Amino acid sequence: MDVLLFGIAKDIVGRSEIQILAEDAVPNSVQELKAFMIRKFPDFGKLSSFAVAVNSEYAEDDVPLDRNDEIAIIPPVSGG
Amino acid sequence: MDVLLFGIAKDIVGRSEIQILAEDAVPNSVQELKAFMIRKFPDFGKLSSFAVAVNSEYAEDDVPLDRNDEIAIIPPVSGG
Amino acid sequence: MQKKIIEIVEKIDTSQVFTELSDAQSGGICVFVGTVREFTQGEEVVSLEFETYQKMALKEMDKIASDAIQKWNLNKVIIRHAVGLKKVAEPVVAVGASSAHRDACFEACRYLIDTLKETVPIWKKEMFENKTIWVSAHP
Amino acid sequence: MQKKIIEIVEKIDTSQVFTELSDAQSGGICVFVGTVREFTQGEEVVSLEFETYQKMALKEMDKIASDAIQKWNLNKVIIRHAVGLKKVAEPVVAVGASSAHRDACFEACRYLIDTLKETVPIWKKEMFENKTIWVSAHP
Repeated sequence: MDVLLFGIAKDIVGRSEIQILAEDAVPNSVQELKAFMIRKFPDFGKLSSFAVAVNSEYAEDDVPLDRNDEIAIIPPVSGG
Repeated sequence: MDVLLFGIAKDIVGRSEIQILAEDAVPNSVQELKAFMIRKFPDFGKLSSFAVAVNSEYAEDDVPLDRNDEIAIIPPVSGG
Repeated sequence: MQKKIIEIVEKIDTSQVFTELSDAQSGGICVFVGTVREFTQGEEVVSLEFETYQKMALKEMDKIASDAIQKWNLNKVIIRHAVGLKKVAEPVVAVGASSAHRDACFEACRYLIDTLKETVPIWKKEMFENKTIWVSAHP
Repeated sequence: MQKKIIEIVEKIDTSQVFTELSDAQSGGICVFVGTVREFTQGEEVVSLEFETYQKMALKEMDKIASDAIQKWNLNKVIIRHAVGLKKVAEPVVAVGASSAHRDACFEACRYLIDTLKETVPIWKKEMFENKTIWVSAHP
Protein backbone atom coordinates (compact mmCIF):
# COMPACT_ATOMS: atom_id res chain seq x y z
CA MET A 1 0.00 0.00 0.00
CA ASP A 2 1.41 3.39 -1.07
CA VAL A 3 0.69 6.51 0.92
CA LEU A 4 1.36 10.02 -0.38
CA LEU A 5 2.76 12.62 2.02
CA PHE A 6 2.53 16.40 1.86
CA GLY A 7 3.66 19.41 3.85
CA ILE A 8 4.80 18.62 7.37
CA ALA A 9 3.87 14.94 6.87
CA LYS A 10 6.58 14.73 4.25
CA ASP A 11 9.04 16.38 6.63
CA ILE A 12 8.15 13.99 9.47
CA VAL A 13 8.65 10.91 7.34
CA GLY A 14 11.48 12.37 5.29
CA ARG A 15 9.95 11.28 1.97
CA SER A 16 6.99 12.20 -0.23
CA GLU A 17 5.62 8.65 -0.29
CA ILE A 18 5.81 5.55 1.87
CA GLN A 19 5.08 1.96 1.09
CA ILE A 20 3.40 -0.08 3.78
CA LEU A 21 4.51 -3.66 3.31
CA ALA A 22 2.66 -6.86 4.21
CA GLU A 23 4.86 -7.48 7.27
CA ASP A 24 3.69 -4.15 8.74
CA ALA A 25 0.08 -5.42 9.08
CA VAL A 26 -1.44 -3.27 6.33
CA PRO A 27 -4.17 -0.93 7.69
CA ASN A 28 -7.68 -1.84 6.56
CA SER A 29 -9.36 1.49 7.28
CA VAL A 30 -8.62 5.17 7.57
CA GLN A 31 -8.66 4.85 11.34
CA GLU A 32 -6.13 2.02 11.25
CA LEU A 33 -3.90 4.01 8.91
CA LYS A 34 -3.92 6.99 11.26
CA ALA A 35 -3.02 4.74 14.21
CA PHE A 36 -0.29 3.12 12.12
CA MET A 37 1.26 6.48 11.22
CA ILE A 38 1.29 7.70 14.80
CA ARG A 39 2.80 4.43 16.02
CA LYS A 40 5.48 4.44 13.36
CA PHE A 41 6.17 8.22 13.43
CA PRO A 42 5.22 9.62 16.84
CA ASP A 43 5.49 13.22 15.55
CA PHE A 44 2.12 12.69 13.81
CA GLY A 45 0.63 12.62 17.30
CA LYS A 46 1.87 16.17 17.88
CA LEU A 47 -0.01 17.71 14.93
CA SER A 48 -3.15 19.79 15.47
CA SER A 49 -4.92 17.06 13.51
CA PHE A 50 -4.51 15.18 10.28
CA ALA A 51 -6.86 13.70 7.74
CA VAL A 52 -6.66 10.95 5.18
CA ALA A 53 -7.73 11.25 1.56
CA VAL A 54 -8.81 8.20 -0.42
CA ASN A 55 -8.83 8.67 -4.19
CA SER A 56 -8.34 12.39 -3.65
CA GLU A 57 -11.41 12.86 -1.42
CA TYR A 58 -11.47 13.37 2.33
CA ALA A 59 -12.31 10.03 3.97
CA GLU A 60 -13.93 9.42 7.35
CA ASP A 61 -12.31 7.06 9.88
CA ASP A 62 -14.52 4.11 8.96
CA VAL A 63 -13.73 4.16 5.23
CA PRO A 64 -12.06 0.87 4.21
CA LEU A 65 -8.75 0.98 2.35
CA ASP A 66 -7.88 -1.01 -0.71
CA ARG A 67 -4.29 -1.37 -1.93
CA ASN A 68 -5.35 0.05 -5.30
CA ASP A 69 -6.72 3.23 -3.77
CA GLU A 70 -4.73 6.44 -3.99
CA ILE A 71 -4.16 7.20 -0.33
CA ALA A 72 -2.73 10.42 1.09
CA ILE A 73 -2.03 11.91 4.50
CA ILE A 74 -3.48 15.44 4.73
CA PRO A 75 -1.89 17.42 7.57
CA PRO A 76 -3.63 20.67 8.66
CA VAL A 77 -4.14 22.73 5.51
CA SER A 78 -2.98 26.35 5.34
CA GLY A 79 -3.67 27.68 1.88
CA GLY A 80 -4.78 31.21 1.12
CA MET B 1 -27.37 84.13 -6.42
CA ASP B 2 -26.22 81.32 -8.73
CA VAL B 3 -27.39 77.76 -8.19
CA LEU B 4 -25.78 74.75 -9.89
CA LEU B 5 -28.05 71.97 -11.13
CA PHE B 6 -27.24 68.31 -11.75
CA GLY B 7 -28.98 65.15 -12.92
CA ILE B 8 -32.74 65.36 -12.93
CA ALA B 9 -32.60 68.87 -11.40
CA LYS B 10 -30.93 70.05 -14.60
CA ASP B 11 -33.66 68.34 -16.66
CA ILE B 12 -36.45 69.92 -14.59
CA VAL B 13 -35.07 73.43 -14.96
CA GLY B 14 -33.74 72.88 -18.49
CA ARG B 15 -30.33 74.38 -17.66
CA SER B 16 -27.24 73.50 -15.62
CA GLU B 17 -27.33 76.73 -13.61
CA ILE B 18 -29.93 79.28 -12.59
CA GLN B 19 -29.56 82.81 -11.37
CA ILE B 20 -31.93 83.94 -8.66
CA LEU B 21 -32.42 87.65 -9.08
CA ALA B 22 -33.24 90.26 -6.44
CA GLU B 23 -36.86 90.57 -7.63
CA ASP B 24 -37.34 86.86 -6.80
CA ALA B 25 -36.83 87.44 -3.04
CA VAL B 26 -33.46 85.71 -2.77
CA PRO B 27 -33.55 82.77 -0.31
CA ASN B 28 -31.60 83.33 2.90
CA SER B 29 -31.27 79.72 3.99
CA VAL B 30 -31.16 76.21 2.59
CA GLN B 31 -34.75 75.71 3.66
CA GLU B 32 -35.86 78.86 1.84
CA LEU B 33 -33.98 77.79 -1.28
CA LYS B 34 -35.71 74.40 -1.28
CA ALA B 35 -39.10 76.08 -0.90
CA PHE B 36 -38.21 78.53 -3.69
CA MET B 37 -37.26 75.72 -6.07
CA ILE B 38 -40.46 73.77 -5.42
CA ARG B 39 -42.59 76.92 -5.86
CA LYS B 40 -40.84 77.88 -9.09
CA PHE B 41 -40.52 74.34 -10.50
CA PRO B 42 -43.24 72.11 -9.01
CA ASP B 43 -41.50 68.95 -10.35
CA PHE B 44 -38.97 69.31 -7.51
CA GLY B 45 -41.83 68.40 -5.19
CA LYS B 46 -42.18 65.03 -6.95
CA LEU B 47 -38.60 63.90 -6.26
CA SER B 48 -37.86 61.28 -3.58
CA SER B 49 -35.93 64.05 -1.86
CA PHE B 50 -33.31 66.62 -2.68
CA ALA B 51 -30.45 68.20 -0.80
CA VAL B 52 -28.54 71.42 -1.08
CA ALA B 53 -24.77 71.74 -1.05
CA VAL B 54 -23.07 74.92 0.08
CA ASN B 55 -19.45 75.29 -0.96
CA SER B 56 -19.50 71.63 -2.06
CA GLU B 57 -20.62 70.23 1.31
CA TYR B 58 -24.07 68.95 2.24
CA ALA B 59 -25.90 71.69 4.14
CA GLU B 60 -28.73 71.31 6.67
CA ASP B 61 -31.94 73.31 6.30
CA ASP B 62 -30.89 76.01 8.76
CA VAL B 63 -27.61 76.87 7.04
CA PRO B 64 -27.65 80.52 5.87
CA LEU B 65 -26.86 81.31 2.25
CA ASP B 66 -24.56 84.02 1.04
CA ARG B 67 -24.51 85.19 -2.58
CA ASN B 68 -20.78 84.38 -2.74
CA ASP B 69 -21.33 80.76 -1.70
CA GLU B 70 -21.18 78.03 -4.31
CA ILE B 71 -24.69 76.62 -4.08
CA ALA B 72 -25.92 73.42 -5.73
CA ILE B 73 -29.10 71.38 -5.83
CA ILE B 74 -28.34 67.70 -5.14
CA PRO B 75 -31.17 65.43 -6.31
CA PRO B 76 -31.17 61.79 -5.07
CA VAL B 77 -27.71 60.38 -5.82
CA SER B 78 -27.33 57.11 -7.73
CA GLY B 79 -23.63 56.43 -8.23
CA GLY B 80 -22.00 53.01 -8.15
CA MET C 1 3.47 56.36 -0.93
CA GLN C 2 -0.10 57.59 -0.97
CA LYS C 3 -2.63 55.73 1.17
CA LYS C 4 -5.67 56.97 -0.72
CA ILE C 5 -6.43 56.99 -4.43
CA ILE C 6 -9.57 59.05 -5.09
CA GLU C 7 -10.48 59.61 -8.71
CA ILE C 8 -13.23 60.41 -11.16
CA VAL C 9 -12.24 59.16 -14.61
CA GLU C 10 -13.63 58.73 -18.09
CA LYS C 11 -12.80 55.03 -18.19
CA ILE C 12 -11.96 52.55 -15.44
CA ASP C 13 -8.90 50.37 -15.97
CA THR C 14 -9.35 47.35 -13.72
CA SER C 15 -6.02 45.80 -14.64
CA GLN C 16 -3.92 47.86 -12.24
CA VAL C 17 -6.12 47.96 -9.15
CA PHE C 18 -4.47 45.11 -7.24
CA THR C 19 -1.03 46.50 -8.01
CA GLU C 20 -2.19 49.90 -6.76
CA LEU C 21 -3.43 48.37 -3.49
CA SER C 22 -0.48 46.01 -3.04
CA ASP C 23 1.53 46.55 0.09
CA ALA C 24 4.15 44.72 2.17
CA GLN C 25 2.08 45.14 5.35
CA SER C 26 -1.06 43.68 3.80
CA GLY C 27 -2.15 40.07 3.78
CA GLY C 28 -5.43 40.77 2.02
CA ILE C 29 -6.89 43.00 -0.68
CA CYS C 30 -10.62 43.17 -1.37
CA VAL C 31 -11.97 44.99 -4.42
CA PHE C 32 -15.50 45.57 -5.66
CA VAL C 33 -16.18 46.58 -9.25
CA GLY C 34 -19.64 47.69 -10.30
CA THR C 35 -20.53 47.00 -13.92
CA VAL C 36 -23.42 47.82 -16.25
CA ARG C 37 -26.00 45.06 -16.16
CA GLU C 38 -27.94 44.23 -19.30
CA PHE C 39 -31.33 43.94 -17.63
CA THR C 40 -32.84 45.88 -14.78
CA GLN C 41 -36.26 44.88 -13.55
CA GLY C 42 -36.67 42.82 -16.69
CA GLU C 43 -36.04 45.66 -19.15
CA GLU C 44 -33.08 45.75 -21.46
CA VAL C 45 -30.63 48.56 -20.73
CA VAL C 46 -28.99 50.05 -23.80
CA SER C 47 -26.49 52.16 -21.90
CA LEU C 48 -25.96 54.20 -18.75
CA GLU C 49 -24.79 57.73 -18.38
CA PHE C 50 -23.11 59.07 -15.27
CA GLU C 51 -22.91 62.71 -14.34
CA THR C 52 -21.20 64.23 -11.31
CA TYR C 53 -20.65 67.39 -9.33
CA GLN C 54 -16.96 66.67 -9.45
CA LYS C 55 -15.57 68.99 -6.81
CA MET C 56 -18.07 67.81 -4.20
CA ALA C 57 -17.88 64.16 -5.28
CA LEU C 58 -14.11 64.06 -4.77
CA LYS C 59 -14.54 65.62 -1.31
CA GLU C 60 -17.18 63.07 -0.32
CA MET C 61 -15.12 60.16 -1.68
CA ASP C 62 -12.13 61.40 0.27
CA LYS C 63 -14.16 61.52 3.48
CA ILE C 64 -15.36 57.94 2.94
CA ALA C 65 -11.80 56.74 2.34
CA SER C 66 -10.45 58.54 5.42
CA ASP C 67 -13.24 57.21 7.62
CA ALA C 68 -12.57 53.65 6.41
CA ILE C 69 -8.80 53.92 6.91
CA GLN C 70 -9.34 55.03 10.47
CA LYS C 71 -12.07 52.54 11.31
CA TRP C 72 -10.35 49.42 9.87
CA ASN C 73 -6.69 50.46 10.05
CA LEU C 74 -6.28 49.99 6.30
CA ASN C 75 -2.99 50.23 4.48
CA LYS C 76 -4.40 51.50 1.19
CA VAL C 77 -7.76 52.49 -0.24
CA ILE C 78 -9.04 53.16 -3.74
CA ILE C 79 -12.29 54.83 -4.72
CA ARG C 80 -12.56 55.40 -8.46
CA HIS C 81 -15.74 56.26 -10.33
CA ALA C 82 -16.35 56.65 -14.03
CA VAL C 83 -18.48 59.32 -15.68
CA GLY C 84 -19.98 59.59 -19.15
CA LEU C 85 -21.64 56.98 -21.31
CA LYS C 86 -21.16 53.31 -20.34
CA LYS C 87 -22.18 50.20 -22.24
CA VAL C 88 -23.27 46.81 -20.89
CA ALA C 89 -20.53 44.99 -18.91
CA GLU C 90 -18.34 48.10 -18.67
CA PRO C 91 -16.97 48.91 -15.19
CA VAL C 92 -18.44 52.06 -13.66
CA VAL C 93 -16.92 52.02 -10.18
CA ALA C 94 -13.98 50.32 -8.47
CA VAL C 95 -13.46 50.47 -4.71
CA GLY C 96 -10.97 48.49 -2.69
CA ALA C 97 -8.87 48.22 0.44
CA SER C 98 -5.79 46.39 1.65
CA SER C 99 -5.18 45.40 5.25
CA ALA C 100 -3.13 43.05 7.42
CA HIS C 101 -6.00 40.55 7.76
CA ARG C 102 -8.94 39.77 5.52
CA ASP C 103 -11.81 40.69 7.86
CA ALA C 104 -10.85 44.35 7.71
CA CYS C 105 -10.54 44.63 3.93
CA PHE C 106 -13.84 42.80 3.29
CA GLU C 107 -15.78 44.98 5.73
CA ALA C 108 -14.11 48.15 4.53
CA CYS C 109 -14.74 47.36 0.86
CA ARG C 110 -18.42 46.86 1.57
CA TYR C 111 -18.52 50.12 3.51
CA LEU C 112 -16.83 52.00 0.66
CA ILE C 113 -19.38 51.02 -1.98
CA ASP C 114 -22.43 51.26 0.32
CA THR C 115 -21.48 54.74 1.52
CA LEU C 116 -20.51 55.93 -1.95
CA LYS C 117 -23.99 55.01 -3.16
CA GLU C 118 -25.57 56.97 -0.31
CA THR C 119 -23.61 60.18 -0.27
CA VAL C 120 -21.44 60.86 -3.33
CA PRO C 121 -23.05 63.30 -5.80
CA ILE C 122 -23.05 61.12 -8.88
CA TRP C 123 -26.18 60.51 -10.93
CA LYS C 124 -26.99 57.58 -13.15
CA LYS C 125 -29.33 57.80 -16.10
CA GLU C 126 -30.54 54.46 -17.47
CA MET C 127 -31.25 54.46 -21.17
CA PHE C 128 -33.74 51.89 -22.45
CA GLU C 129 -35.04 51.45 -25.96
CA ASN C 130 -37.91 53.93 -25.48
CA LYS C 131 -37.17 55.93 -22.37
CA THR C 132 -34.52 57.27 -20.04
CA ILE C 133 -34.70 57.25 -16.24
CA TRP C 134 -32.70 59.07 -13.60
CA VAL C 135 -32.21 56.26 -11.10
CA SER C 136 -33.69 56.82 -7.60
CA ALA C 137 -35.02 60.26 -8.49
CA HIS C 138 -38.66 59.40 -7.87
CA PRO C 139 -40.29 57.44 -5.03
CA MET D 1 -18.53 30.54 -21.77
CA GLN D 2 -17.26 28.77 -18.67
CA LYS D 3 -18.82 29.74 -15.34
CA LYS D 4 -15.93 28.46 -13.21
CA ILE D 5 -12.22 29.10 -13.46
CA ILE D 6 -10.34 26.76 -11.12
CA GLU D 7 -6.57 26.84 -11.30
CA ILE D 8 -3.33 26.15 -9.51
CA VAL D 9 -0.58 28.23 -11.06
CA GLU D 10 3.05 29.15 -10.57
CA LYS D 11 2.32 32.87 -10.60
CA ILE D 12 -0.91 34.81 -10.15
CA ASP D 13 -1.67 37.51 -12.70
CA THR D 14 -4.13 39.88 -11.06
CA SER D 15 -4.49 42.11 -14.12
CA GLN D 16 -7.04 39.92 -15.91
CA VAL D 17 -9.28 38.83 -13.05
CA PHE D 18 -12.03 41.44 -13.53
CA THR D 19 -12.09 40.81 -17.25
CA GLU D 20 -12.39 37.10 -16.56
CA LEU D 21 -15.36 37.69 -14.22
CA SER D 22 -17.02 40.33 -16.40
CA ASP D 23 -20.49 39.47 -17.59
CA ALA D 24 -23.50 41.20 -19.13
CA GLN D 25 -25.84 39.79 -16.45
CA SER D 26 -23.67 41.04 -13.59
CA GLY D 27 -23.90 44.35 -11.80
CA GLY D 28 -21.15 43.53 -9.30
CA ILE D 29 -17.84 41.73 -9.11
CA CYS D 30 -16.08 41.12 -5.80
CA VAL D 31 -12.51 39.79 -5.69
CA PHE D 32 -10.22 38.94 -2.81
CA VAL D 33 -6.46 38.61 -3.32
CA GLY D 34 -4.28 37.21 -0.55
CA THR D 35 -0.72 38.49 -0.50
CA VAL D 36 2.46 37.74 1.44
CA ARG D 37 2.69 39.97 4.47
CA GLU D 38 6.08 41.12 5.67
CA PHE D 39 5.48 40.49 9.36
CA THR D 40 3.53 37.78 11.10
CA GLN D 41 3.20 37.92 14.86
CA GLY D 42 5.95 40.51 14.89
CA GLU D 43 8.53 38.39 13.06
CA GLU D 44 9.87 39.27 9.63
CA VAL D 45 8.91 36.80 6.93
CA VAL D 46 11.57 36.28 4.27
CA SER D 47 9.37 34.23 1.96
CA LEU D 48 6.56 31.69 1.84
CA GLU D 49 6.44 28.40 0.09
CA PHE D 50 3.21 26.71 -0.99
CA GLU D 51 2.84 23.03 -1.70
CA THR D 52 -0.28 21.20 -2.83
CA TYR D 53 -1.80 17.82 -3.52
CA GLN D 54 -2.88 19.16 -6.87
CA LYS D 55 -5.41 16.57 -8.00
CA MET D 56 -7.34 16.76 -4.74
CA ALA D 57 -6.95 20.54 -4.40
CA LEU D 58 -8.55 21.13 -7.82
CA LYS D 59 -11.44 18.83 -6.86
CA GLU D 60 -12.00 20.66 -3.57
CA MET D 61 -11.76 24.07 -5.24
CA ASP D 62 -14.28 22.96 -7.83
CA LYS D 63 -16.71 21.84 -5.10
CA ILE D 64 -16.41 25.20 -3.36
CA ALA D 65 -17.08 27.07 -6.61
CA SER D 66 -20.09 24.90 -7.48
CA ASP D 67 -21.56 25.27 -4.00
CA ALA D 68 -21.17 29.05 -4.19
CA ILE D 69 -22.70 29.30 -7.66
CA GLN D 70 -25.74 27.38 -6.48
CA LYS D 71 -26.10 29.16 -3.16
CA TRP D 72 -25.76 32.73 -4.48
CA ASN D 73 -26.84 32.29 -8.10
CA LEU D 74 -23.49 33.60 -9.35
CA ASN D 75 -22.71 34.28 -12.98
CA LYS D 76 -18.98 33.53 -12.79
CA VAL D 77 -16.49 32.34 -10.18
CA ILE D 78 -12.70 32.22 -10.03
CA ILE D 79 -10.57 30.31 -7.56
CA ARG D 80 -6.88 30.50 -8.39
CA HIS D 81 -4.04 29.57 -6.05
CA ALA D 82 -0.31 29.87 -6.51
CA VAL D 83 2.29 27.30 -5.49
CA GLY D 84 6.05 27.52 -5.04
CA LEU D 85 8.16 30.23 -3.48
CA LYS D 86 6.52 33.64 -2.90
CA LYS D 87 8.11 36.89 -1.77
CA VAL D 88 6.64 39.71 0.32
CA ALA D 89 3.67 41.48 -1.38
CA GLU D 90 3.28 38.79 -4.05
CA PRO D 91 -0.26 37.49 -4.59
CA VAL D 92 -0.78 33.89 -3.48
CA VAL D 93 -4.50 33.44 -4.01
CA ALA D 94 -7.26 35.18 -5.98
CA VAL D 95 -10.93 34.33 -5.52
CA GLY D 96 -13.88 36.21 -6.94
CA ALA D 97 -17.47 36.14 -8.06
CA SER D 98 -19.81 38.14 -10.26
CA SER D 99 -23.55 38.42 -9.70
CA ALA D 100 -26.57 40.54 -10.56
CA HIS D 101 -26.44 42.43 -7.24
CA ARG D 102 -23.59 43.19 -4.89
CA ASP D 103 -24.81 41.36 -1.77
CA ALA D 104 -24.37 38.02 -3.50
CA CYS D 105 -20.85 38.60 -4.82
CA PHE D 106 -19.58 39.97 -1.49
CA GLU D 107 -20.96 37.05 0.51
CA ALA D 108 -19.82 34.51 -2.05
CA CYS D 109 -16.31 35.95 -2.23
CA ARG D 110 -15.97 35.69 1.55
CA TYR D 111 -17.25 32.11 1.44
CA LEU D 112 -14.76 31.18 -1.29
CA ILE D 113 -11.69 32.29 0.64
CA ASP D 114 -12.91 31.08 4.05
CA THR D 115 -13.78 27.62 2.73
CA LEU D 116 -10.61 27.36 0.67
CA LYS D 117 -8.58 27.95 3.83
CA GLU D 118 -10.49 25.21 5.63
CA THR D 119 -10.61 22.41 3.11
CA VAL D 120 -8.26 22.76 0.13
CA PRO D 121 -5.08 20.66 0.50
CA ILE D 122 -2.50 23.41 0.16
CA TRP D 123 0.23 23.93 2.74
CA LYS D 124 2.12 27.09 3.54
CA LYS D 125 5.63 27.14 4.96
CA GLU D 126 6.74 30.44 6.43
CA MET D 127 10.44 31.11 6.15
CA PHE D 128 11.95 33.46 8.70
CA GLU D 129 15.58 34.44 9.12
CA ASN D 130 16.39 31.48 11.39
CA LYS D 131 13.54 29.00 11.10
CA THR D 132 10.77 27.64 8.92
CA ILE D 133 7.24 26.82 10.09
CA TRP D 134 4.42 24.84 8.48
CA VAL D 135 1.49 27.13 9.26
CA SER D 136 -1.29 25.61 11.46
CA ALA D 137 0.50 22.24 11.75
CA HIS D 138 0.82 22.37 15.52
CA PRO D 139 -1.68 23.40 18.19
